Amino acid sequence: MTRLVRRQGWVAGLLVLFVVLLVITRLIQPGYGSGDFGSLVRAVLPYAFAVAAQTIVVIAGGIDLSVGAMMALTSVTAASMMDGASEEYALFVVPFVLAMGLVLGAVNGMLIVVTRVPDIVVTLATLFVLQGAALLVLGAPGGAVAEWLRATIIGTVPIPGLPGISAWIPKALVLLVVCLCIIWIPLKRSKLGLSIYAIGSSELAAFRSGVPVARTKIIAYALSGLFGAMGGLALTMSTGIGAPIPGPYLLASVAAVVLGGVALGGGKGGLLGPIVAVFVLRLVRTDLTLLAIDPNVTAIIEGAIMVAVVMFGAFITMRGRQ
Amino acid sequence: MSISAIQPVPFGRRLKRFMADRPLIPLIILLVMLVVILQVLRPGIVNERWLANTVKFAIPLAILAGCQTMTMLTGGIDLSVGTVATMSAFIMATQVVNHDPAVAILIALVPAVLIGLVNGIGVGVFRVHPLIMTLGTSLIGTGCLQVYQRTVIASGAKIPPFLAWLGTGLTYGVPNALLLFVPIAVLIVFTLNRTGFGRLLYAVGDNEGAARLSGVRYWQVITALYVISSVLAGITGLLYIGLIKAPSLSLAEPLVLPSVAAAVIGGTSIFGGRGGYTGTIIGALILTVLTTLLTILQMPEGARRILFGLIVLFVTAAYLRIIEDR
Amino acid sequence: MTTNPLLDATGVVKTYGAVVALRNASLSVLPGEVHALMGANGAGKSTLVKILTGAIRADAGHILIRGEARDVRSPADARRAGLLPVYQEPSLIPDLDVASNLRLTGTPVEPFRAWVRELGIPDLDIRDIARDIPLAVLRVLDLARALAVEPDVLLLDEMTAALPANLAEKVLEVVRRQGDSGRSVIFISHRFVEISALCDRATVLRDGETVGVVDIEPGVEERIVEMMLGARIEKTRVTSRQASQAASPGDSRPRLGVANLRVGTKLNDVSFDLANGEVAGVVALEGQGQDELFAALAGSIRPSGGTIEVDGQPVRFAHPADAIRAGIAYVPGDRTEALTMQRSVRENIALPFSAALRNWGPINMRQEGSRVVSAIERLQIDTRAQREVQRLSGGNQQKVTIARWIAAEAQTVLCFDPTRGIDVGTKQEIYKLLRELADQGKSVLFYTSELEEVQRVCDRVIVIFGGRVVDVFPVELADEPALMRAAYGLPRGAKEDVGILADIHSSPVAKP
Amino acid sequence: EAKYTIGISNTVQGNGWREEMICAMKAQALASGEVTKLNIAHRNTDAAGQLEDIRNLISAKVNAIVVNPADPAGIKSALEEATKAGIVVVAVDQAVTEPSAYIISNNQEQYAYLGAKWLFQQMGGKGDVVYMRGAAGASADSDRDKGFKKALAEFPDVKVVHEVFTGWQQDQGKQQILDFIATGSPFNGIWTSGIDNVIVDALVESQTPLVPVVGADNAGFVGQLNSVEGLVGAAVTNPGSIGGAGVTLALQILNGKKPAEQTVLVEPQLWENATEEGKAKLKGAADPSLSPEWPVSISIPDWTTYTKDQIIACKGPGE
Ligand SMILES: Nc1ncnc2c1ncn2[C@@H]1O[C@H](COP(=O)(O)OP(=O)(O)OP(=O)(O)O)[C@@H](O)[C@H]1O
Ligand SMILES: Nc1ncnc2c1ncn2[C@@H]1O[C@H](COP(=O)(O)OP(=O)(O)OP(=O)(O)O)[C@@H](O)[C@H]1O
Ligand SMILES: [Mg+2]
Ligand SMILES: [Mg+2]
Repeated sequence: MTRLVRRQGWVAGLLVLFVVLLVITRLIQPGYGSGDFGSLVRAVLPYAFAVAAQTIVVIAGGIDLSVGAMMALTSVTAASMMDGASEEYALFVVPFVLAMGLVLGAVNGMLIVVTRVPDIVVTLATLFVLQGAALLVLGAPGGAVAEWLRATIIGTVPIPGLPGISAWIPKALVLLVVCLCIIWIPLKRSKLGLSIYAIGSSELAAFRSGVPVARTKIIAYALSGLFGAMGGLALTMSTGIGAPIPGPYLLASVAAVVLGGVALGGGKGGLLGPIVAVFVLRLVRTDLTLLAIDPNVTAIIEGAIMVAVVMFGAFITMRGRQ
Repeated sequence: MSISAIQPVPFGRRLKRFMADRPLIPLIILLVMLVVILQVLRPGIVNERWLANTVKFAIPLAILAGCQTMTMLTGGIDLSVGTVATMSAFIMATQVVNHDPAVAILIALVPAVLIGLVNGIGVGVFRVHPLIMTLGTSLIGTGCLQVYQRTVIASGAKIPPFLAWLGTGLTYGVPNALLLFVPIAVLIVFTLNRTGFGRLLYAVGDNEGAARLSGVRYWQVITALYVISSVLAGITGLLYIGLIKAPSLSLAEPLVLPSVAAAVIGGTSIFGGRGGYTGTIIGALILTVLTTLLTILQMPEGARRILFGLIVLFVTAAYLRIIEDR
Repeated sequence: MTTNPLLDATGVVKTYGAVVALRNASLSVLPGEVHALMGANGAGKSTLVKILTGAIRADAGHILIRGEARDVRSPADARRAGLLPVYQEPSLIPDLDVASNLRLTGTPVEPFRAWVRELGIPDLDIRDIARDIPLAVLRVLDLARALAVEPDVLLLDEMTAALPANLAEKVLEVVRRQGDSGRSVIFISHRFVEISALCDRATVLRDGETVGVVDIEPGVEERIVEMMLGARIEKTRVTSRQASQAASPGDSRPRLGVANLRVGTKLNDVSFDLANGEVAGVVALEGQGQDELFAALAGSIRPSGGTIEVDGQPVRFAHPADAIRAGIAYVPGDRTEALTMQRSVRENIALPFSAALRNWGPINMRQEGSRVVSAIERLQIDTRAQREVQRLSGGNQQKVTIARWIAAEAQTVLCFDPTRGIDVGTKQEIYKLLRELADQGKSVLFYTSELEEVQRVCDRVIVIFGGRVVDVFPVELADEPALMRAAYGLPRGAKEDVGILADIHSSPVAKP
Repeated sequence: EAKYTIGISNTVQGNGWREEMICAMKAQALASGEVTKLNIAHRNTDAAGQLEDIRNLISAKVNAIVVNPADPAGIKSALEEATKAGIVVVAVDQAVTEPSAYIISNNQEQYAYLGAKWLFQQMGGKGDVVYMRGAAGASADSDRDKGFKKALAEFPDVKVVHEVFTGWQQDQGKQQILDFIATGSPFNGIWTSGIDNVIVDALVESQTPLVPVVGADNAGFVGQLNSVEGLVGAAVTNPGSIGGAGVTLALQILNGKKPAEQTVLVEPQLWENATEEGKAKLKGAADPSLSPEWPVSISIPDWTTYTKDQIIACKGPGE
């Protein structure tokens, strides 16, 4: 029970931190408004999907070093397929790329299960493989994106009669919430979701409880691949191109997972925490830019915040235990 | 089915068991196989000069992989080694302009000790996950290095001839870097197998609670470990700058992921409690030879990376298959 | 008897590298019987259970379920075939709450709750996370979870070993009723009382081979012991404790003085002394604060009040290292807490040698080797699989946890149920060992869940109930019924019969 | 009369060239006297991350944004938003596709063409060349590849015997060239995408006969061209000070002085040590006090007004 309270407390704490940061942002830049919030959400989008991809495998007791490369590959695939194609063609491209992420993720999982090589090495290897594949698809940044796809993350959702509120609901946020919930909520409710937590908590006990460990692990990686593909699409949607070199999503995703209260090692935590953590980290970045802090110092500040928050969490946990 | 007492064990199984008890042998075989492939693809490449080059480049990787091996034994990881190595190299190269080389080296190792100490306290006392802790300190370190860099733009940089000799020189065709590496390797192997500290690394990584009940103070072990790891990384940086002779702000960063891979290929478990340094050294050699192999192969860069990934996976999988006695 | 066996395994072989866990095991279980599987530590009982339930695969052998050859490849398969195990180690997922654990295995909740209540745990909250639940309760939950799906064959691997007497009793009751209602149970235990109270037949394993199947009838124990131990029989003749061995209470200053010790809400005001050369028993039902008492004395947790004195000097332990420096060693009840499973037997035993900062340097391998070897010999640890402790059988693992402190020559040993899951032969050795330690002037605090052990080993018995010391018996008075009553918090001399043991053993001793 | 705030966005951190670019921006902003504050977003990231940075700069209400684009097309939408918000946008180093943005850039294609052509001429128009590229998938690399291929097409007898990506990393470049030397394959020239001084080191250390080497105007390499016995080579300028020029252009536009063209290309120069004239140029350019990774061309005539001390101090207005 206390454990439950503690975990939800962490997420609540992050939410409070986020709100405090929003207030601080308003203080730094009084004009910070709904449009800027929209920018924030769009910046969050690829990170959020990367983090979702990482969260699910971390809960399952693994780690996925190939998220960034997966995003790069799916992004260049989408961008090069849509390059010069008609607007309608994108209707086919999106599910194709999502399926590709799902399959490649499943391959990750299968390799782990079949070779029995630790997750970190298998996904390190697939990091190179996916990156190589991305370079074969597009040797340099390029490609294009369908206009309508691009429009899905630009602007806000109109709510009739409430223009004030609607300005604060960017389409990108709706897209993010829908994409995450559509997978996460049924999963969390299902036995499969439980199995994912189970194999992360103790593979032996899960096996002995009759959980099909191999299958569950493959599915967890497949879902991670799916989220990765969403992240890749998000990249293409926001930049309008595909870039074969992965951005800084891998380390960011691991950091946000831990900040979000998911234990590296598996079995604990949820998706909400890491997602809020991503918002917090992006907003910190915004504040540092708004404050015009020396760019070299920002690296120090970001590192220090990461360490400090996790240390603080550890400190609370220790206090709680005594 | 009826069972006669004990059947003679077939040769294949005996061989497997033999290798399982000596995990180094299959690793060495894998290494030799890669070298043979290289020789077949480019006849004549495997010569004295190539060997020396390979060893030169494998050594810094092997030392950093030593840091990973030791931290991984405790269930940790040290992602700050790249930053620490870069820092000590860069600081040494810029300080040596105004100071005696010995002094410059000492100055350069100060941040290494500090980062190791912070890592150790964070992991050992505050129980921050090592991945996050070392990632955080490496970010902080990189930031500090960049700030520092601006203060020394005007002073230029220099590589002391001694380090260049150590990094690049050969004596009778043998890389001088071995003068540094052999003692370090012997020390690490000895520490892991024959000292109390080494025992504790394994114990803490295997079952921290059991170690505690036996009177082991976790934070002491971990703090000492991360300081040692950082100092080793700092020394690697000094050696590496002697090899590359071009101080940059990202000098050793590209070595971080390979150092983890080398330790894992060498049979160290990232979950702690299992592994050793000799395997890691071979792992580092395997990765270095693999890099050469891929450089030599003429193919698109994308295909090259795909191949690299596949080979790493294959090597690790094959190795695990062989040493697993099941 | 012409009924077909429900489960019939023959010629089962399993090797782990050089170690042969099962050489030629067979087991045949009839419908409606409670079948004991017996054997010394490392005989291969657990391995057989794991094979029968698909947790590991055999190298060879035939398994028939209801006369049909079935390929049981995983515990899930076994479950479908009606075979349900309760393994030697708890199988609940540590980070999930009990309810989720039930959902995961598709166990119906209501029957589960009913079984849990029946098994003597009235106040279980199924929202509790498994990790936070004490070991004994976890074992019971494991059992209840198995019972709730009404399996044809229930396989219980040392189910009662980690249980205090009150819970063990309930388990026995339930298991016996399983047999009565036509289901079969395979029951592994090292406790003869339980076997004779419960089982119809017994299959005896020795060194991975089935050496006999016997009907359980009065007096069969001797035969089973003979079969189990084979050549080892000579060594295991029990020397019951004699009065002459009692500690000389001449030494005035106690080795360990505990006064008004309190830990949270679990332990209230415990005071007692432990003399030099004394073995003091601690008897308590599950969860009466004995865990906290031992943990506090071992420096694992900090007491919230009271004092601890060692050799007359007040001490405060902030870390187990402090207790060890004061000569106090702790052998926890759960061996997985005490062992580094992937390391060798030698490293496990030698672990305390390197713990202190000043011992971090080079190890004197010869000296260490001889100390370790003598401890191994003293406890007769089966070292065939010594490269990794996790490959030892449960009982041998348990021995390693004790051997460590023999090698470290601790002055005071706190043993928390050290004979849990140890075969009769070894048990005798442990008793002897504890006595020897006492004779060498060392002090032992000995919690046991097996009341009959008390009289064999202890000089004095401290009974704890509800976090308080309710009675201190001289050993002469500490027969099982008396202890049982005291453990339930009843005053000395109360007349009610308590529990199943009192029923079975209608011996004159049990009913004065 | 300082009155402007200028935002800067850059996506590669810890690389000598980029650091020099940032310092040039700061120095120029200070020297111009028209800038109150610089707002610098400088980190390792991709186009999506740069979108975020640019939008943050828009939120910070800067007057102009000088950006070294991670990708020409990828940041179009944010640049458009910036222009809409009345912010002057100047891209340096690389072009961008956003039509409203001004561009002042080093001509990367020309950079490669110039060096490669000189190299092939040195090789006598025939032989084997080692082609050491930058980072696979980077747009600057693919621009340079175009220039290199253009030169190659003019010399049909020159063959690329070995093509690798250094990832613009010194250690990789060095190991790669040493590996190649070890194969014993003959080669007559090396073209590098800026990882140059380690290549010369490798040739010297392995006692391989020196061949012509083309690199960038990094301080280390320029020093080698002056001092290494028997080394023939050329440095092609790729000034990091283009950043300073970007600031100048932005200020000109803010002050209402728009350039005639949207795009201003700074043409690279080639300094070789094969001729006396070239040697003199190299001698004049050499600057041993600079970090070997820094380009020696620390200023661009007509575009930058700061002094060497100012750029080395690396201080912007208000610091
Ligand atoms: N990205 C998101 N945006 C908005 N809401 C979300 C998002 N992710 C999750 N949620 C909501 O938050 C709820 C809790 O999320 P999550 O599953 O992360 O929590 P949890 O702590 O694991 O769950 P539990 O309550 O079982 O402990 C979900 O049911 C869902 O409704
Ligand atoms: N994974 C393993 N690797 C190697 N040997 C093993 C492994 N598991 C079990 N063994 C060996 O198999 C033998 C039988 O072990 P098992 O656990 O079945 O004994 P047991 O009869 O259950 O003993 P106990 O009563 O002590 O629990 C032991 O000698 C043990 O060392
Ligand atoms: Mg057993
Ligand atoms: Mg027992």
